[in-house]
Amino acid sequence: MIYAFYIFAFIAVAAAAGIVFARRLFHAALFLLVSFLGVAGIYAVSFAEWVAVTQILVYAGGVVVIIIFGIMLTARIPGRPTAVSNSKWFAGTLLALAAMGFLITLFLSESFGTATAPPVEEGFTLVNRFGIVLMTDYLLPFEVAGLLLLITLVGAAVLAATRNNNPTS
Amino acid sequence: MPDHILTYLIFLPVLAAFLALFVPRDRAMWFKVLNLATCALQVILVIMAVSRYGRETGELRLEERMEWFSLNLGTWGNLKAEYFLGVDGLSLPLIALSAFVMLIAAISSWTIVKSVKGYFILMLILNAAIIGSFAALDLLLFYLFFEFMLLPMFFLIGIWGGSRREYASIKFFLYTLCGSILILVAFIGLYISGSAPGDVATHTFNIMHLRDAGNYLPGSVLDPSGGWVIGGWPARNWAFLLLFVGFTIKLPMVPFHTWLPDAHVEAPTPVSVILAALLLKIGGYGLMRIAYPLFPDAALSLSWLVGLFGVVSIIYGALTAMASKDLKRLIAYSSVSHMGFVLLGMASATQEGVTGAVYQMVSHGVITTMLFLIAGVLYDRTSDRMIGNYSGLARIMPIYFAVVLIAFFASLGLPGFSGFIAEIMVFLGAFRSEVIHLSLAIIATLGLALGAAYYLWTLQRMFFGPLHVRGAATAEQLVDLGLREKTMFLPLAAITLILGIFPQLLLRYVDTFAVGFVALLTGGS
Amino acid sequence: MSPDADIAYLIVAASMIVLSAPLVSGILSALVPVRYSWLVSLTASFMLLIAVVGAVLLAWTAGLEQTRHFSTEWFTLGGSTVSAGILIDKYAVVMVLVVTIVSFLVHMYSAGYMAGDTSMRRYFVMLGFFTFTMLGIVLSDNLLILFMCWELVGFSSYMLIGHWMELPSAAKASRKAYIMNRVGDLGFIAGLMIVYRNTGTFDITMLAGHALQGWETAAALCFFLAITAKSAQFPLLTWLPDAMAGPTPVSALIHAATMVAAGVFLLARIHFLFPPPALQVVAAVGLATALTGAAAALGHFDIKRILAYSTVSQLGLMITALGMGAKDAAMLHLFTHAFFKAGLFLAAGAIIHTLHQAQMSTGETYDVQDIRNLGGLQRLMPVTFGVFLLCGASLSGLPMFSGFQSKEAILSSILHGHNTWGVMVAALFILAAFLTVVYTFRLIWFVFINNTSRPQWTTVPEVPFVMRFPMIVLALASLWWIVSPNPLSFSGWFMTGNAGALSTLTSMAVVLGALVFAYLFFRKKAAVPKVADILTSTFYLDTVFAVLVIRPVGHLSYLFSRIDRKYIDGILHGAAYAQVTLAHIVAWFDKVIIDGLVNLVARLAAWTGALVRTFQSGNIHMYIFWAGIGLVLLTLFIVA
Amino acid sequence: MIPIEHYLILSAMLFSIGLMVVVVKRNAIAVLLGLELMLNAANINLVAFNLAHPERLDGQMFAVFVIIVAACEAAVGLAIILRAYRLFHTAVPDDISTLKES
Amino acid sequence: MNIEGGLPEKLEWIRDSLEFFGPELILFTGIIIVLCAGIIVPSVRTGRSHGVPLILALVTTLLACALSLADWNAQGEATDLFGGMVINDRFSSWLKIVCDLAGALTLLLSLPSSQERKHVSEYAALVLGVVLGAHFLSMSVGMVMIFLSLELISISSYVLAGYSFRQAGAEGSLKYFLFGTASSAIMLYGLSLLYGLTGSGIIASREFAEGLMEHQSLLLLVAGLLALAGFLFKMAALPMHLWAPDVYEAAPMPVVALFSVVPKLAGLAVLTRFVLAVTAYGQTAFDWKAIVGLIAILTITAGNVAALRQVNAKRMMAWSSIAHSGFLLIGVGALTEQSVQFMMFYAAVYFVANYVVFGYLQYFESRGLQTIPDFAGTGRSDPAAHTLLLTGLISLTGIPPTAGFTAKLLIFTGLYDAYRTTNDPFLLWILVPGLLNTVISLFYYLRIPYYAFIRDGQSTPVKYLTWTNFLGLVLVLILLGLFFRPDGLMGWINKITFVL
Repeated sequence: MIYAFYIFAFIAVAAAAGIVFARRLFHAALFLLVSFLGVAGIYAVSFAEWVAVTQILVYAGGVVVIIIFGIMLTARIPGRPTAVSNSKWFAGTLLALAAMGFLITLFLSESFGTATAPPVEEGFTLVNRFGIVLMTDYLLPFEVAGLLLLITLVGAAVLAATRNNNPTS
Repeated sequence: MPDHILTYLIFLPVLAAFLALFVPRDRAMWFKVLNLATCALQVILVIMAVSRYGRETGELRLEERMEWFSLNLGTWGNLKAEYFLGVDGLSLPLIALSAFVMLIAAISSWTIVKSVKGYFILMLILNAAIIGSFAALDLLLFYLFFEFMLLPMFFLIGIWGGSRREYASIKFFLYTLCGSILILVAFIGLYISGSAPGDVATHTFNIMHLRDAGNYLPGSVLDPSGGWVIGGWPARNWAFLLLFVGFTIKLPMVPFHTWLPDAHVEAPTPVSVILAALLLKIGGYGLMRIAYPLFPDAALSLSWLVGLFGVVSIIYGALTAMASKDLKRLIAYSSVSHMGFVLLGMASATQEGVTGAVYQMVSHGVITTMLFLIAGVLYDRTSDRMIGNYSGLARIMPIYFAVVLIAFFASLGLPGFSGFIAEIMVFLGAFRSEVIHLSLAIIATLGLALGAAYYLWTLQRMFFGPLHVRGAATAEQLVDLGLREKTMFLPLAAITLILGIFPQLLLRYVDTFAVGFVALLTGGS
Repeated sequence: MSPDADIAYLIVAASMIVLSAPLVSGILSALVPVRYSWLVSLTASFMLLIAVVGAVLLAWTAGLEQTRHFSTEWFTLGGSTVSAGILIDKYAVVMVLVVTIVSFLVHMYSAGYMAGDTSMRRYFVMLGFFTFTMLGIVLSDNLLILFMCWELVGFSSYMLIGHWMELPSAAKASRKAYIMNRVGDLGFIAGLMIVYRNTGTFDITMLAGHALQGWETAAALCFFLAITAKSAQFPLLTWLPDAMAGPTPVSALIHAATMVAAGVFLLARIHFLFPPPALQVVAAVGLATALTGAAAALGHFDIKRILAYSTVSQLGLMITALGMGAKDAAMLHLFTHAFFKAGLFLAAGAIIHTLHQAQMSTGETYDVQDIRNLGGLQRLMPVTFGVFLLCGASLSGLPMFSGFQSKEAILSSILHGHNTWGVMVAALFILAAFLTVVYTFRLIWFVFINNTSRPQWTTVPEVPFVMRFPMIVLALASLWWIVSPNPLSFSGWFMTGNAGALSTLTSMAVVLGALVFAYLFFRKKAAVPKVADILTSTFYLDTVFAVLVIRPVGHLSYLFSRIDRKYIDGILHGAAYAQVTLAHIVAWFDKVIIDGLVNLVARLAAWTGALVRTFQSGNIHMYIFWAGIGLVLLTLFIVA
Repeated sequence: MIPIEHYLILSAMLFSIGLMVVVVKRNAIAVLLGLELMLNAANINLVAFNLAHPERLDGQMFAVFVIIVAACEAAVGLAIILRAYRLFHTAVPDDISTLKES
Repeated sequence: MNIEGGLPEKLEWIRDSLEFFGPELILFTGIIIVLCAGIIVPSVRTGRSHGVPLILALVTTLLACALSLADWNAQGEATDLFGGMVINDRFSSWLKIVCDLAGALTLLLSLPSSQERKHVSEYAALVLGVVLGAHFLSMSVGMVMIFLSLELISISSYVLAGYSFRQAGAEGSLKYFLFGTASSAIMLYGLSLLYGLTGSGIIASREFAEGLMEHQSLLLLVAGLLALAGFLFKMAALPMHLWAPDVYEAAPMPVVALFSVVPKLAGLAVLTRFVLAVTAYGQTAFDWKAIVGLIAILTITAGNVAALRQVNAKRMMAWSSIAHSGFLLIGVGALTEQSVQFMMFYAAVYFVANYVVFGYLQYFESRGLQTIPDFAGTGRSDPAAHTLLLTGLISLTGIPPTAGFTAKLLIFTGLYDAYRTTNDPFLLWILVPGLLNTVISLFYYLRIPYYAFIRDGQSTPVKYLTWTNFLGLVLVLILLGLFFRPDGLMGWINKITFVL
């Protein structure tokens, strides 16, 4: 199980790195998918099954698919390479390394509690508990999330629906 | 209208401006007449005020006082601002001067043609602001009027000005706004550490309350007994310095004076008249009304600085005037030189000096009005003010020459004119003062010789010698003064002459003020 | 009421008449419409006549014995009040008489001299105004008012010197005069301030009581600076010769008789303020002036300039006398000098006037003021000649003339002390007197006797009566009787005392010797053939004189005039140039540095703005990048 | 159990990589990928910390909501990118910079 | 732990909490109604009666405002709802009122230009969405709520930014989206770290504070800064301000007005709560006030100096709004009760003045004046509008006789007072440049009047009695009134007792 964690972690990071070095956008999206799955695995091994499932459903099933649609739509125009070119290597790596080094040193300097499995009463699974909390303590965020989805729907609809007869105007 | 005479003085122009809003913009004459009528009415009101004031008193008269607003600052008391007007021996002459000069400016504005409506509305607002800032006795009220002068002035210079008007207006605005910000800082400090007599919780803007040291919260920033020390210097000194710089920018004092020549040169004649005759006075007035009485200790300990800058302004202004080729610029620099006397007199902290300073403010107000009108007369004729372009004008414009003679010699302090009395009193004060060094006074006397030098040189170049006119102008344009111009000059000349021969007319009011002022200073130390 | 009281009323009334009449005359002249400007001369002269009457009344009522003081409150300063009033003593009375009479005569003379001048009204306005202010100096009891009038006479002299504005020389001269006087006035102000600082009052009568602890010499020298400027003493004397650019009657009134004497008068009035060291300075300056003036007078050829220099040297003599403490003698000389010098100027004016007329008729141009162009006028203008002769005699101090008496008075009171300083001064004084005689003789010789007569001068007329009358009056007034009945003694109505026979004889001898020498010398110089042979007999004498005296004197005079022209003026001009350049430097500083700072601030703000805006590349990646960098930097800043 | 620091290091790596992607990639969609990575990193943190404080499920809850929000953002973001693409015929923001300091 | 045990009372407080949600429910239903109106009423779709959704939304915002006002008066002290996820106190109510009014004014401004705009009902819904998000954000103390409501605002804003369906609009919304998502990811990371350090998802809770006490480490600082980044992004303050100019330039004018007020104030609210939380009752090792002060002064300076040279009026106003968020942050930097109250006053005044300016900018934009040089000489022909605009700009500068002066005076007074109490020289260092910035700001604020009045240019006279002038006059009168009698409003604000 411990090894599983590291394996998944390796997969996630490697896939993420793959995104950086991917030549074609489509491959990058696939790398993202892999990375997501790896992360989901990590959730699974750390007592967050529900999150893992959501991750797989929403991310792998939703987001990545949307993204791939997007790639298709933007790639479909003839005469344009779908290859994604990189720029500002220096700035990017600089920022990334700075952030990583900074964070990791800080993390190592700090002591967090030890990881323990969340307690579960008999007759309940973690998911039951999850559901109850979601419907009581997190009722308001739940509703707001619904509202957010509505707004997103409206916004996406507006953006998608407008056909611009005269682009420059 | 028993006691609201000051309110009427201030709000009459506002009312007039409001009326002017509804006059169609093409009725130029209506605006001129409206403005003129307003100013005339104000002069009458001022005369009434003077008669009400009586002569024997030293303290405030014609007070009007009501609460403006009071903000609750939570745990930390509340902030009280008042609508508090009143005049004493300092502000009464200045208010009278303002009304009078405004009248003259109204006459001189007759030649304005460009978008008359806006011009006169701005003039009326400016009028109200000036008189208000002379009458206000509440710091916030004063600051309101003080700031209220900026924008009308900015537009008056910027819209109706000369060729480089944009630069001039921006520069004017920059300087004065910086000054007012500095003043604002000091005001915040004042009302934070001051309180109304009786209840500590009320933070007041009332100048009269902030005068006496008893009303400061113990241990507050500007507490006279044991205030704070910032950067190894008492906070009160800093505050005084802020006020000093803020007001001397307005005065103007070297080295904060460079807005003045540009603003003057570019502004139209009536505006530069108001600028020189009244706005500069607000700097001196602010020092005498706020900076000195509220910080007597700091003022005394820094008076060497004030005196030094005064003397520097006197000499520097005179020298620069000598070098300037534009008549109006020369006059502007002469103002710098003359306002230096105000500083010197103030710094001397003696009866004579303070009296002289106030006297100088009034007399400079009248004389500089003449000077700028003179420059305006020439500019109206030929739109060319270069001294070098004229010679021998005395032959073809004798009345103008007479007026110029009077104005110039009055300005260089010839006895018999008000300027002489003022300057001699300043010197008396400077020589017998204990707080500033004698050498300052002695150096300052050189200013007189320099003044004579540049005025006489100008006379010799422009009016003596054989007649010829260079540049764009032609001799045919140079007709002598008309009736309107004579009516402008006559009262001005008469007033400087009268004030020069019978100083008691003005001293009656100033003297009592100066007594109180000196007592406050020396008592405060 | 007591007789003393109504005497007082009379005195005040008289002095009011004296003061107001000239002012009224000035105002009247201003009010007269342009078309009737000829009226001006009548009204002005009439008002001045009234003034003379008032002056006589004043002298009669007040007398010379006691000093009277009337004052009223002028304005109040805090507790103290500044008073204004009149102080009448012997000197005041004398000065009032001199001023009114000479002024009246000059007014009258001007009626003829200025006839047809376009700006005659301004002229008479200023003349009246001048007289008024001059009387103000004389009568005021109070240093402040005295100073005011002091400056005002400067103003009117400025206006009158520059009366002919078209002439650049006049404009320059007037400005120079005013500014030099202004420089002196600084001294006056400083003195005033010192006095006020230490005594708290301006009242002359009260000043006598107070002591200026430690400040006496300073105050005295400050006042003396003012006196130096006003009375054209060394080194501030060069404005006076230039002031001759003004109309001649003005020179007579202002620059000979009255205004320049104001310094002497002031010195006499506040003599008590002068401690001994200051007085020695005064005497030294006076002597220097007297010699310089006399020598310069020898070197010049412009008639008015010569007279001006002689005025300078005479004033120097008065100042010397005051420096030696001889107040009465100095005032006496002032009194006599006023008349004969005014007479000389008026006569010179007559000549100039006439010859100008002649030039207009014949249309030829030569400098009528250059004595080398003149000569042989005694036949053509006998009256003028006579006046010139009498006044000249009085100037050079011949016996039987007032000048002799006053100079003798001075000499005797100088020698009174019997100390070496006195003797030294006396010697130089005598030298000056000697030179005076020489240049006076030279002047008269060149102008009238020495015959380079031009043919067309047969037509030259004598001046009209209105001009002749004042000249004659002044000529008579330069005779002995106005001082005392005894032609050889100065002790009369004004001052008493008698000179030692020694001094009388010396002065007589000096004067006569000088006369003889001058005659011999100029006779030869004038190269009149029929006297040449008489000269040959005294040839060696001539050469000896020439070698021993004339050349040195000539060189000296040349040198002195050079010094006047070049160095002293040069210094002044240099100062002026320096001032102007300094002014330009200051202006530059103004434009560059101070504005520069302001613009610098503005530019700084603009620059920062540009810096901030460079992040706005419009490139979203860079936005995010910069945001991240910003956060990191912020963290580092806070941690550090 | 796995020490929490390891989760954190993992999340730090993902976060930095995401940041790098955001800065480096020129294509907007690629940038979107990077953003998603960053969100994931945050999620890993949340879940991990929930292990440290197990008595309540705040972390996991938070993570779920983050996922939802991420989906929303992806949707709207893609819509926006497609609009821009339609108007500019490119999905590369660097080529779309008409708005900048004049 | 026992799950059913807690259940009944949880349901209890959920029911209680709902009655405090009047405004939000109103807004929510408003969104639905507006959308339905857009779908059902055919004339709206065809664009003939385009005004209808806007009017509906306007009514909704006004109702919400009225309700917020009602429970302002109702509740004296703070009550935490939904298990402490959100807090309803006068602080939040005040901001809600302001945001509702801002939304109403925005819809009002969009009325005249609505006919050339497509999807009006969605537009109204999105505006309401922003307002609703501001409502939530101003109340929320739970991290989840903070994140969600922030995203609610963001997503609505992304779409609104592109609502002028042009290239610029698309680019603006793209940039806004990318930048916003990045910053929210950063914030999320920070929040997650904070959660990890304290073990509590609610910043107002006691264990959050205790958790902070335990970990006073550098990591806490970093986490706090990362979280702060998100709020600063909403406020458009340094260093997260870079999106603002481009987006403002791209978005339609009413939307810009909305952006310049509503998200700013909401972000300000949550930032204030956050700073108060992380200072942990003043026992923290890090001087968060100083940090905020530093950010404030940097923001003010950057905004002002960058605005100096702008040519496009909108862009200039964008920088000015950046500067103003700095001024607002000063109130947080001082962080005394008065200073927060003064901040609220400032917010109200800033809101009014800003709407005056943007209203007129839209008015002039409709007359084809885009860049500042375009304004040359228009003041002569249209003095009324320009005078009102000038008053608004002066109020933004902070010169008498406008409420802007009073607001600045109060803000600086608060700072000065904080300096007096906590003798912290840093506050003085904020004070001085803050004041100097006022001078700088004058320059660009006066540029439009300067061009309009002083520069010469050709222009055609227009009539005074316009709808815009009326609106502007009302707002300007409010500004003047707030200068001459601030005590009414201030006394009202004084009722805000600010606690977590």
